[in-house]
Amino acid sequence: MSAQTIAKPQAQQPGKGKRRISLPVLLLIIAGVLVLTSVVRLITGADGITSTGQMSTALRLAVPIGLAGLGGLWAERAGVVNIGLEGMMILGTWFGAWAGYQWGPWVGIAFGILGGCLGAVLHAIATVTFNVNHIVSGVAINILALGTARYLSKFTFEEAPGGSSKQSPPIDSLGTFDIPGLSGWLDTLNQKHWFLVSDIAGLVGGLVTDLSPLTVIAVALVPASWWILWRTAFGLRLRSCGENPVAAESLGVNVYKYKYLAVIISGGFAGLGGAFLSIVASNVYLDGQTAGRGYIGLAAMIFGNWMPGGLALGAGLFGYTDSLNLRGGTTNVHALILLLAILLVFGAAYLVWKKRYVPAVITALISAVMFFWYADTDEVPRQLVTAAPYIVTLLVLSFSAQRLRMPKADGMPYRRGQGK
Amino acid sequence: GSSSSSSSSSSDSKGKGLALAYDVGGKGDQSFNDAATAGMDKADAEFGYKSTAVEPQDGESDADKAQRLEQLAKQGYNPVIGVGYAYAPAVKEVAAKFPKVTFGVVDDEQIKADNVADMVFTEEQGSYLAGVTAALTTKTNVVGFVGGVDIPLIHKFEAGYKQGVEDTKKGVTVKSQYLTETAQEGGFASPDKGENAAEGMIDSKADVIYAAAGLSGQGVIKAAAANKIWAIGVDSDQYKQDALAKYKDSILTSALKDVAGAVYNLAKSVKDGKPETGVVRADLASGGVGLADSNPVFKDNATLQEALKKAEAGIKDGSIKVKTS
Amino acid sequence: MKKFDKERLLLAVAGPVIALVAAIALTSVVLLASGRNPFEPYGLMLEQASFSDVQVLIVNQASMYYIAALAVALGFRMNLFNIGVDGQYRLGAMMAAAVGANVSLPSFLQIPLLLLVAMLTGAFWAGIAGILKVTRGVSEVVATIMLNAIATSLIGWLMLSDNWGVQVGNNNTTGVMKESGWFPGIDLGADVGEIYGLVFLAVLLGILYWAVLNRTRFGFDLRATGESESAAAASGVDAKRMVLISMLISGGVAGMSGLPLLLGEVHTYSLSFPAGLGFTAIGIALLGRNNPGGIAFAALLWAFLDKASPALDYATPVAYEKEIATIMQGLIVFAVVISYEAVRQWGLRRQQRQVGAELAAAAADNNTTQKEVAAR
Amino acid sequence: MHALVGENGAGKSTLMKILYGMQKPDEGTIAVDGEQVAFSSPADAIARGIGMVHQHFMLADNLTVLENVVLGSEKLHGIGGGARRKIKEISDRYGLSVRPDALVEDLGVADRQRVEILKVLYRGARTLILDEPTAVLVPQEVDALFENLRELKSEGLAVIFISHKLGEVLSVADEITVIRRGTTVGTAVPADTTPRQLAELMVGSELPTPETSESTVTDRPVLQVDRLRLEAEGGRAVLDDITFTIHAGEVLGLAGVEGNGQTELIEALIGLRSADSGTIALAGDEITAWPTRKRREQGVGYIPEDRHRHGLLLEAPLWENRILGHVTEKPNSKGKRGFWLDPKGAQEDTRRIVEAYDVRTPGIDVTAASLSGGNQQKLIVGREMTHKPRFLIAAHPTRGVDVGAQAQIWDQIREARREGLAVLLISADLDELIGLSDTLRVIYNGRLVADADPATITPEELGSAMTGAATGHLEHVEESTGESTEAGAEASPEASADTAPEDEAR
Ligand SMILES: Nc1ncnc2c1ncn2[C@@H]1O[C@H](COP(=O)(O)OP(=O)(O)OP(=O)(O)O)[C@@H](O)[C@H]1O
Ligand SMILES: Nc1ncnc2c1ncn2[C@@H]1O[C@H](COP(=O)(O)OP(=O)(O)OP(=O)(O)O)[C@@H](O)[C@H]1O
Ligand SMILES: [Mg+2]
Ligand SMILES: [Mg+2]
Repeated sequence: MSAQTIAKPQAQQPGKGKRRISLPVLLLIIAGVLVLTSVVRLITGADGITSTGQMSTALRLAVPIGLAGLGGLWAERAGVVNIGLEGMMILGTWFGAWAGYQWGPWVGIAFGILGGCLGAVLHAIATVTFNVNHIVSGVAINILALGTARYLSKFTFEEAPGGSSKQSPPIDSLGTFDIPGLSGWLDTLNQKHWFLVSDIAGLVGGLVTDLSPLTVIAVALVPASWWILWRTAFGLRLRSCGENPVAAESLGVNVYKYKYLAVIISGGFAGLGGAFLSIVASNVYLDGQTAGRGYIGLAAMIFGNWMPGGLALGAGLFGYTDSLNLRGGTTNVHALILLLAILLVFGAAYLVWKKRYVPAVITALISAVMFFWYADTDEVPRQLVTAAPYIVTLLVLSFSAQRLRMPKADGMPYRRGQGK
Repeated sequence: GSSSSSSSSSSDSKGKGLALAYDVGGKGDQSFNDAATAGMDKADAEFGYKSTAVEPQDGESDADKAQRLEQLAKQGYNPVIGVGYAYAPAVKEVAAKFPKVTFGVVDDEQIKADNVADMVFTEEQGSYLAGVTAALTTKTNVVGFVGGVDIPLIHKFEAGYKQGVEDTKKGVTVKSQYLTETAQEGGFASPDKGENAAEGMIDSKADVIYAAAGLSGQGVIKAAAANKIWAIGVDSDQYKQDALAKYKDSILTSALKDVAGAVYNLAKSVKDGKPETGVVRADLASGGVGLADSNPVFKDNATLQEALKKAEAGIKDGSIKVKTS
Repeated sequence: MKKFDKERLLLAVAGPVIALVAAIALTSVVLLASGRNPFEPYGLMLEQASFSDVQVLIVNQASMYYIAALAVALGFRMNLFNIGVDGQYRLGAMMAAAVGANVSLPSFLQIPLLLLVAMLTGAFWAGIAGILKVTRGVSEVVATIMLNAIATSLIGWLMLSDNWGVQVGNNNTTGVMKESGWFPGIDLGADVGEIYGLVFLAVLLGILYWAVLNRTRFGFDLRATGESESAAAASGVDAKRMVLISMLISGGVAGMSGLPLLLGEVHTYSLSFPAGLGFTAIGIALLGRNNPGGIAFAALLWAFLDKASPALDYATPVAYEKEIATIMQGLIVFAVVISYEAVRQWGLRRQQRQVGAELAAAAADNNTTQKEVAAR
Repeated sequence: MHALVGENGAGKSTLMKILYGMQKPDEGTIAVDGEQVAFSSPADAIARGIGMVHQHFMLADNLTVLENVVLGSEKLHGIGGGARRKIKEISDRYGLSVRPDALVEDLGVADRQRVEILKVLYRGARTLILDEPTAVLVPQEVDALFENLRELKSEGLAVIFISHKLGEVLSVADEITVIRRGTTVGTAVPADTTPRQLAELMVGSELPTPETSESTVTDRPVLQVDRLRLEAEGGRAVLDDITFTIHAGEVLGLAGVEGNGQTELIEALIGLRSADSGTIALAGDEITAWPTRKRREQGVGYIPEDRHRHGLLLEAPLWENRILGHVTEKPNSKGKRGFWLDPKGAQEDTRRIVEAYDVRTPGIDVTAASLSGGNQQKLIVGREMTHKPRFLIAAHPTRGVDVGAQAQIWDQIREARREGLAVLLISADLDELIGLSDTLRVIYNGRLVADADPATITPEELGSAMTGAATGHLEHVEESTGESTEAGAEASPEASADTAPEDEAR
């Protein structure tokens, strides 16, 4: 069985122009969306959609997803599909909390990373050494990690003061900080609800308010990953193992070594994400704390086309919708329906310009339905808000999956000396 | 019965004590389920019982629950209490097989049997008082409600709270927020979700937030403390909880639900040979629900206490009917 | 020929046996490391399994595991990863419950109707992932993970009292199903319990699974696609159609996996309907090597670990942590995937060597005739 | 410059991989500069100044040229500006004209080849191994390559060079080693060796010539392809204006250097890719829109070029492999449209095939993977022939098959041809192609550029057309002494103006 099933790109070679949107265009699109959002906010009065608090919460919720996604990125760039991220995260939450409540949060973070690495070593042994199907091995790790964390909790947390079989004792906080002056000023600006200015202030303000040091580290890991993977010899070798391991081998690269390293680093990221959950997001380990974030991280990575920047965007999207959900989502999401409807109008116009009339009509129809829905209701069902991030991911993937490009040898078995 | 064919070979010992069977995720929630454990501990201490408490597996069905209760009953535990409405079908089935054992089920009143005590609470009444408190405390005229999971049981808390606010002060907005759709997603066990939700409310000017969210409520209280607003706790007196000692000055009061007392009372009634049966409703009148007054700020606020007394009296004499949804 | 068959059997058995032995050994190591008796828990659990009321629980649970695992295995056989069995199962059960509560036909129509509703619902939900895969190239792994989450919200919404929800006490349900839709079980006495009637559905589905895969053209195409997509395409298999159909069937089977419980015991879909079955099923399908007999064994083993382990919690005189069973389940799956792969590769090499040896022997025997052939 | 020649599968690549440290020898020694060495990985070989250009490109498509070049030798000049300068320098010095920042997937084969050579030079190799570097190049590119190689040689580098094109080998090599079945069977000096002698040394016996027996060509067209066009992603034509007819009893041989559209043509005929324009008709029925299965049911047989990818389920038993591709047909299945599988029938018939086609196997329950390549091929041929196809696509039907089996497969094809089978034969073995075909066509760059009469044409003449040097109808020109044509002799093509002549029905 080959595990090359994740988002198998159907269009192998999209024309060069299609593949990349140039930077100015991208900036223009972002600016456009921002302006539109601002307009929608003014129309609907749903100030929550760009408030500092919303953005700050979104960031906090995005961090564990982004870390899991980075974990996925490292493994898959070296050709190993890692669906065991969830399990490695679970190990991260447990180990992080276990060390954290005894020796302080920083030690906890180190142990969380270690815990994730432990799960990753298993995954590497199975997939790299034994060539077990990557998804199968990942599923096994998820089961095993769950059992391990529960079993260990019985021995450690149950007797500890303030803990139980499902919960660790509280861990000291890492503390949070604001950027002096800037955060307050941006928040004030955001409170004014001015057109565009307040929205940008909210967006930037959310990124500098109420930060945990671990959040800063996590955010920094995105460019760091990019730099290491794309700008260093180590990264080049690692990526070559995911693109064409036989070629790498023919140039003297020890493919096994790099795959092992990549998977272990991947586990470390997942473990860090887990530690973030148990140390920063809440200050205890809880049974079931990861709640599928490992899988979501994987989705964010695919969403981001196996690139750190795209992945961060995907994680941000999940974080944002999740935060909408927790912060009075029903009215905010209602406002976003209007935004979506307007965006679809633009989409339809673009399609008409491209002379693709049938899709244009369909898009316009959907847009009309959205407008009607917006006008006809005051809020959306709570359940829709909960489902929003998943629906958005599905939609985005179905529009872009064909442009996605996974590493060529991702998920494929490799054995030294067996290349043709 | 054919004892050889059954896992629960009946045991000799009479008066082993009581048995609690939790629902998934129950034990260790520092709130509702742990209150049941506290009741059990009290009974143990007082009657010299060796009670037991059992946890279930993930994804089990009613049959597993029934088997668990049966096993407990056969081992000689009496009463056997299913903690949570999910136990209702199982209790109904097993109670028929063991007429001499008293069964209890918490939060359900569907079972009509001679040896079953349906231990229910009028959470809406306590929540009504919490609403009165919130309405009289808010300065911004925005108050909040955070529910753990979007289920009927929690809707009762919300309904009572809202009504209490509305009846007390016109023009106060109640923001309400549920954390998850299902308990599996961790609505009762995610302090971080509670914290984020509370911060959202605080950003929209809420200055009193009532949390009926199990463990997640800790996050709400934490956020309240961080933003110097009031939180209202739930189930047990959260002002006195060790885990929350850091934030206790922000806990105005807690809407009590005396599960511990209910469990203890049932055990005592069995011990005394007059087992409770039928619906055992713990309400305001019986003291089974109410507000905690350990926070001096709350206790010493005369106007507030006055209003609460009035509301309490109204509920007791039936002039105030509190909605449940 | 006979010899080869025996060896195949040996190879087929070697994988699981090695895995089980390794998993048990590792579990004992874990027990030992945590200061527990490394063997007693097995005895306690086996003792549990000797009681017929526990056996009934095991069989009932296994029937659901079995159906769900078949759904997973069907996808696995053609390299299609239906991670969404869980959502398909929950939606299927909920829809069947809702229909069962609102439609009242005579039993012989009602029950097939409910089966059909559950099947179609599951197929529909899986079909979304299938369509996205064949038309838009979206990985079914990601799509089904997303659909699981969406199913949760959808069920939550459908079960609002404004929609189909009926509140019973503090529980939110779809209302009690009409009795004509209840499927009678086999009552083994008050002390023992009742085996779900739909256990036979599981058996039937297992037989069907075997027959379809091994005895029909469709099954051959499906297996061929799983073994080599390129060879299957060249042999005339329409890969896209195959993906869609398999996804639909897999979803249909998944949709029915909650019915033994629904029709046989609870008769309503409520908040306490068990979730997570689909994920367990993945482990079971792996353990059972995607093969109907193997899955049956795996489902029973898994159910045994599930149902026998709670007793560890209140065993006398020493209680054990029942979580050890989860560790064991994880270790088993892990050991199984590694040992299967190792045994498979070893078996392949071994067979190659044997073929070579036999041919060499044959060549030595009739050297002359072969020379003739070679020289034409 | 040392050349290595041998049959397909003789072990040339394997030997080179051992030299390059990718595989470990069981016995024997390797000495570099007189010093005995043992390589445990290519890194060791590279350190010893050995560089290898592999038969199949060893490039990562999604990386840039620069990244591909520096990979594994990042220490030399870093992975940034320094490396870019070095690459430019080498590129300019040897006229390789390589752009460091292009993505490899955007490059053509010749460019990729140059990247491969650049990779080796970048590492400062003193011994260069080139495994079939010319297989995919057009003549001008081959010339340019040899020019580069001569330059390298003059700078004191040693070159080991593998090729199947004996003319090429004789023209550039200083010494030739011939290997067969994994052992050295001889050495030769180009000056006093003819291609034919070399070939016989390779095969180890008289070359079995697939003589053409009397023509069985009828005037009943079986396969008609009309103006077939196939586009790659982005609109570039990989097949253009392909028009030909194959009659019952006719074998049409298609000659061409690998990568000129043969694979795509096969895929279009079997239905794996749909034509962008043009039509395909089978015995008068237009089948352009038919799915693969229907085509196969209606009598299209297929011997694939890559049997492991397209012809077999390697881990399934032989009898299941016998079903593959014919699952809806008897004896594999029964019922309406073959709904039910008939394992008994299939097993029985597999036994018959194993017997009749001399597939050397101890039974039909062993996996296909455990058979040798030649026996796998025999099974495939047996399977396809059993269903009495009307039209057979035979791509390299005897690749990797021993001499005896080769003759047997040829016989099978001839016999079926007598019974009215139409065959499209694609082969790299020009002798096979000429010997078996009734008509010859040459494919170059996705177009049919030339045709020839197999009765008179020589492999050398055909070869020149395959490189695009000659087009139109190829006439045989008698030159010197019949049998042994001079190495590298160009056929003088009487290029007719019309590039793709209508098929002349015989
Ligand atoms: N260690 C080994 N023992 C036996 N056989 C081997 C070994 N290694 C490789 N082979 C087989 O030997 C054959 C030689 O293949 P190789 O690629 O070296 O041939 P080649 O001469 O390069 O052929 P071509 O001209 O087709 O490239 C292959 O079938 C391969 O599978
Ligand atoms: N390690 C081994 N030891 C003994 N026999 C082996 C081994 N590996 C493969 N064989 C057997 O040796 C035989 C030769 O296989 P191989 O594919 O190398 O043949 P080949 O020489 O290439 O023949 P052909 O010319 O038909 O392709 C096969 O039947 C295979 O099962
Ligand atoms: Mg070769
Ligand atoms: Mg061979």
